[in-house]
Amino acid sequence: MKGWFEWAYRDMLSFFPENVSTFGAQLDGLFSFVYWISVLIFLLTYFLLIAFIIKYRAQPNRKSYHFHGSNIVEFTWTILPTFLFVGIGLFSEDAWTKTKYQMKVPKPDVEVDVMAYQFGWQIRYPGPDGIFGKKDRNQMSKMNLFGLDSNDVNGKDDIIIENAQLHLPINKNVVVNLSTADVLHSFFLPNFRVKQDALPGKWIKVWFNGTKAGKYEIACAELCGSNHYAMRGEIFMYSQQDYDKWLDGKNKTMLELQQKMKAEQEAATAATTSDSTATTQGS
Amino acid sequence: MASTHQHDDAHDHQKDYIKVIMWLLIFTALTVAAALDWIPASWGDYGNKLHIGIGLLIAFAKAAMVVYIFMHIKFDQKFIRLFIGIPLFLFSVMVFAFTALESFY
Amino acid sequence: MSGLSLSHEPVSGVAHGKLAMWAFLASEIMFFSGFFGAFIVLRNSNLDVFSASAAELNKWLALVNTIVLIGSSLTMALSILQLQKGNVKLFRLFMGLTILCGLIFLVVKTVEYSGKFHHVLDEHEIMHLRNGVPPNPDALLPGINPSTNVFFAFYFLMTGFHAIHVIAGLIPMVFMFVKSFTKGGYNHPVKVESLGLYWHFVDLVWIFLFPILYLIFPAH
Amino acid sequence: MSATSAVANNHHDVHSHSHDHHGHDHHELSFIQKYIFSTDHKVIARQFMFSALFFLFVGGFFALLIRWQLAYPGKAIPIIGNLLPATWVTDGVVQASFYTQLLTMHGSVMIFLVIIPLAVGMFGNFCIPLMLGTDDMALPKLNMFSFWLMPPAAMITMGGFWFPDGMAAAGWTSYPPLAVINGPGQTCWLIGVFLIGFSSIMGGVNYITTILNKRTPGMTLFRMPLTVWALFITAMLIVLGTPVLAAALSMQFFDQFLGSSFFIPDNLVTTKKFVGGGQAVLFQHLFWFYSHPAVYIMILTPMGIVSDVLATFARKPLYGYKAMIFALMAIAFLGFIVWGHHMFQSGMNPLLGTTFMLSTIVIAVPSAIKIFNWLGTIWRGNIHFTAASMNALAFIATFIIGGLSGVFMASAPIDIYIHDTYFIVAHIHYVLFGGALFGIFAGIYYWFPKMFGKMLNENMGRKHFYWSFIFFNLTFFPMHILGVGGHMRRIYDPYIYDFLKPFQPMNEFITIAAGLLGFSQLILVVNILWTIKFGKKAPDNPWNANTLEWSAPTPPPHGNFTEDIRVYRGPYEYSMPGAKEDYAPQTKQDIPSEVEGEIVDESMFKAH
Repeated sequence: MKGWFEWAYRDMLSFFPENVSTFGAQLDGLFSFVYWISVLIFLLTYFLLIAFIIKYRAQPNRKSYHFHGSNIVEFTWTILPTFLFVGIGLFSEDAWTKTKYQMKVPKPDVEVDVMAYQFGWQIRYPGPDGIFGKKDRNQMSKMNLFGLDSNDVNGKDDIIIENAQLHLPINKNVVVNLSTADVLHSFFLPNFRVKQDALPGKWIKVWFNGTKAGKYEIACAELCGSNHYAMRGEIFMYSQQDYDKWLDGKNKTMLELQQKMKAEQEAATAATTSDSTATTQGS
Repeated sequence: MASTHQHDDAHDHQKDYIKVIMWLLIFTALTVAAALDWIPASWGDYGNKLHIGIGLLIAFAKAAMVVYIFMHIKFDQKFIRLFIGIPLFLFSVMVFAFTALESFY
Repeated sequence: MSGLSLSHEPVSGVAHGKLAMWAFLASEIMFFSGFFGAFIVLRNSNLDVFSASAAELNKWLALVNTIVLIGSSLTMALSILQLQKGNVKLFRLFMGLTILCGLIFLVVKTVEYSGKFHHVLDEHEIMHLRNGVPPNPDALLPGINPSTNVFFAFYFLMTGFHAIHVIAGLIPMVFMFVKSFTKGGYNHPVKVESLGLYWHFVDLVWIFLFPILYLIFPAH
Repeated sequence: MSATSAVANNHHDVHSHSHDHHGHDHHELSFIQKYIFSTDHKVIARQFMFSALFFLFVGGFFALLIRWQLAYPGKAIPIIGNLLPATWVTDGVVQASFYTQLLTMHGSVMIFLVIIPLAVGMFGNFCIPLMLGTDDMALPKLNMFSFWLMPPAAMITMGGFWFPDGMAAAGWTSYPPLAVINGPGQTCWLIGVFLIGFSSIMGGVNYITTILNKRTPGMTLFRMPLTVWALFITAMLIVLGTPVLAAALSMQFFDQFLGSSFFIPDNLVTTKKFVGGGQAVLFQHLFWFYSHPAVYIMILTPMGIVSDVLATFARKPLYGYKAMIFALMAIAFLGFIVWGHHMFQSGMNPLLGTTFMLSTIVIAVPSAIKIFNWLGTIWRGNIHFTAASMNALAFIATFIIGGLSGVFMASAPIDIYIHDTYFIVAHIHYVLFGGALFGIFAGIYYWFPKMFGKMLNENMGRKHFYWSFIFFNLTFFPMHILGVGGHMRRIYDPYIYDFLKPFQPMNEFITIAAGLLGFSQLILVVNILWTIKFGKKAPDNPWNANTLEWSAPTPPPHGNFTEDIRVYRGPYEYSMPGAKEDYAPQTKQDIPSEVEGEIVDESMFKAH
């Protein structure tokens, strides 16, 4: 009960989650711009509506004014909203181009791949060598959602994070290559004012630039099945040093893992070669 | 009631129909002939485009004849043309937007 | 009719049935527009598969069907003309021919379809038609079927809906044809005219299906 | 006389027509022919009304289950919780899979089985022949089929009920690939909606033919009431838009049932295997090519109704009659080229985003024109408050809010954030519930006396209005705020997200308001049933309105009119100066003037 009316005296714009991206302020500004225009139109029309309802309520001796309307008036209230609304459209254009046009995506400081699936997100970093391995759609499977090409050495050290935790530095242009392995999902970062549907078979570039360190949330905004609601991910924004520290740690583990695997593999190959030589001799 | 005038020039219609069917058959022959392997492979993509162009052009010509004569658009009230015109317009809008869908990725 | 005349003569000068048919045809144009629009989009993104698949189709059977359908359009138009003149015998003749053409069309279509269903893809075809993906063993239909690739999906979708339209047109035709043998005869020129419009439209759709499915892909 | 137009109804000499199989002679008809498989447009209108009101409660029930889950996730549904089948609920708590079915069916039922049948089926059937002064639709049998396709279609739409996987669960938009990999419930949904679409098209074809062909002498196109104009334009939208949906549904049916890949790209990691080569966005394009015009299919008729109701109760000519018609046409035309604004975030070419943003934002203009004209209509009027006129005024009030919130999502960059949030939910409910449904209520209160021959209880009508209006706003206005807070649509449990946790009390508030909103609709049902049984008999023209239906007897018999009618003027000639009465029925040639012998200037009557 207590929480119910808390919102009643709060300005609607104050409900936005905290904005932590560079273009977020522009989008919020656009929202509040349209919001105040709407409030203005709302007040005007409601004032007229209520005033007319009160003033012209039925009275026994009054006769309505027999009037069919005037072309000049019609013309005026066609032209004025046209200018207003087209103005809003043109005014919005800049933010749209900036955020969504693929050719205007800035040069990435950090680039990650995000693959959505039922029901979660996988995130891929290029690993110690800093190069993403090639992707091959034909190799996609439940175990290999990204479809990493098994023949590409650059892909061997790619770091894949399966618990939907995205770690990124602040004040850097981040480009997320977004796709999905199965149905449609929508990559929604409320605090960054980012939303983009992931399309199967297509890689879409999503970019943002975070301004504040902290932990934020990733949500899915497109119905994708019964557990749609549970596609919660987390995004950790670090300062550059902290990010480097995190990344180094990850890369180091990856290298160790690779060395271990290499060693194991060598041992295995050694074993098989000795085996095969043995069989050759036997035959 | 619907067609008092049509009784009068029924003979003309019959003539029209025969003419149209001849043209339809000729165009059918043409479009099949055009689909044979006569464009040199060296024309590459242009050859393909030419191919499609001819095919669709003939199809539209045939369709126009059917609509005009068989479906009596030529003889009926003018407003009936809207029943074909508006859908065609919407179709072109659709195709325009759909093809733009591809041009980007 | 004595008394009221509330059931007015058509204000627009076009009989109710015919006008309604035109409105319905506008709707039909949009229906096939959806298919054609999708066809254009997916053709552009799957050009190789479309070329390879179109080569599998039998364009000569389709040519026969084209001629049959065009012919049926003529006989339909003539039968309308005859009924308007009041010549029931010739109406019956031409209507019978139209039905015959419609049936021939369906028979040829059946031959074509069953040829597809009996066609088992070999290695080479799997490579070219399905990009190397093995055919789906769970497919509802055998042989070449809508799940073979996008082209065949369109082929079965468009020709299938066209065939349904042919069947839907044949039913009232047979009714009229049979009715014309009864004592009262058949004398509803507007109904026949409306049905004629529909039949020409069916022909029209085929006129477009024939080139885009069978012809305009290079054979090599 | 053409065969199809041979609906010869002679009201006076009843027995001479009993062999005419086209006629529907009410004295000779059995009960089934008269009330069930009737070709009489008025009976069909009533059938549409009752079936749609029934489904209104089905859809409303789904909505309340959704609301309960959002307000109290993990708590058992009170009273009915344990009665529901175990595939739906566990220990009285809605399951996540059932939740997606609920939201899908809520949307589908409300749109396809409630609003469209009410706005188009019911009012189209009832108003068009009566307002044009004719006896019935141009093709009465087709009309009957268009209704009788609905019940089986409705059952098939919800047919997934009988399958273990449950009903369709991909949202009312049914986006592939999710919809394609779903179970048989989705297949049923596709077939059902296809049939509903077919029924709509048959209705639309009939309306177009009737309006073009069956206007009584003197009824020119620009003397038709706005309701008929709106229905005319709606019919065109149906005829041109619905088939595209049908095409999209057929293609999805192929994907679903025959394993084709129209909308499935290569190498999808799912249990169902596809060859691929399709495009998922293609379906969205085809779908919204219909479904955006569908929004106008749902709202245009209520707009027309509101215009008629306001003019009648303000006793004043409609302000800018022709401007209103052109605005309707503009909305319909623009409606066909704005569909992309549903897809700004879908991954389609952002260049198209710019184009669609501009066309979408322009569509606000004709809507604004309509609002201003309604305000102009009540300006210097003499507004009588009845349940009908209050609902019409409420329509304007809510449509203003719904229209303004539409501008937010029309602007593509703003839509980035609010897309697929509760802001959208708030918007569509302001337009479709606050807009369409209040307009429909206005129409029901306005025409009920003519439909059933009884006056609805005004007191109950007002109570229904007040409660609906208050709880409607309490339910849906806070959803704007939820949307601004980032609350996604269609989520089963919002509170696993930290940023949505604070919104739990608001969701609770909305749920309680929604429950009360649902219960206030019972007043309408009680009112209708009570009136049919005990209501006061209605006079022929209870509101002193001008349009033709009020010149017919109440309730209109078969064939509608007892005498030949002619139309002499436009539909909105109220309060003419010099005239004795403040209304001038379209059928009356001479209007008695106040002063004996004064000649009323004929040019005054002509709608400008």
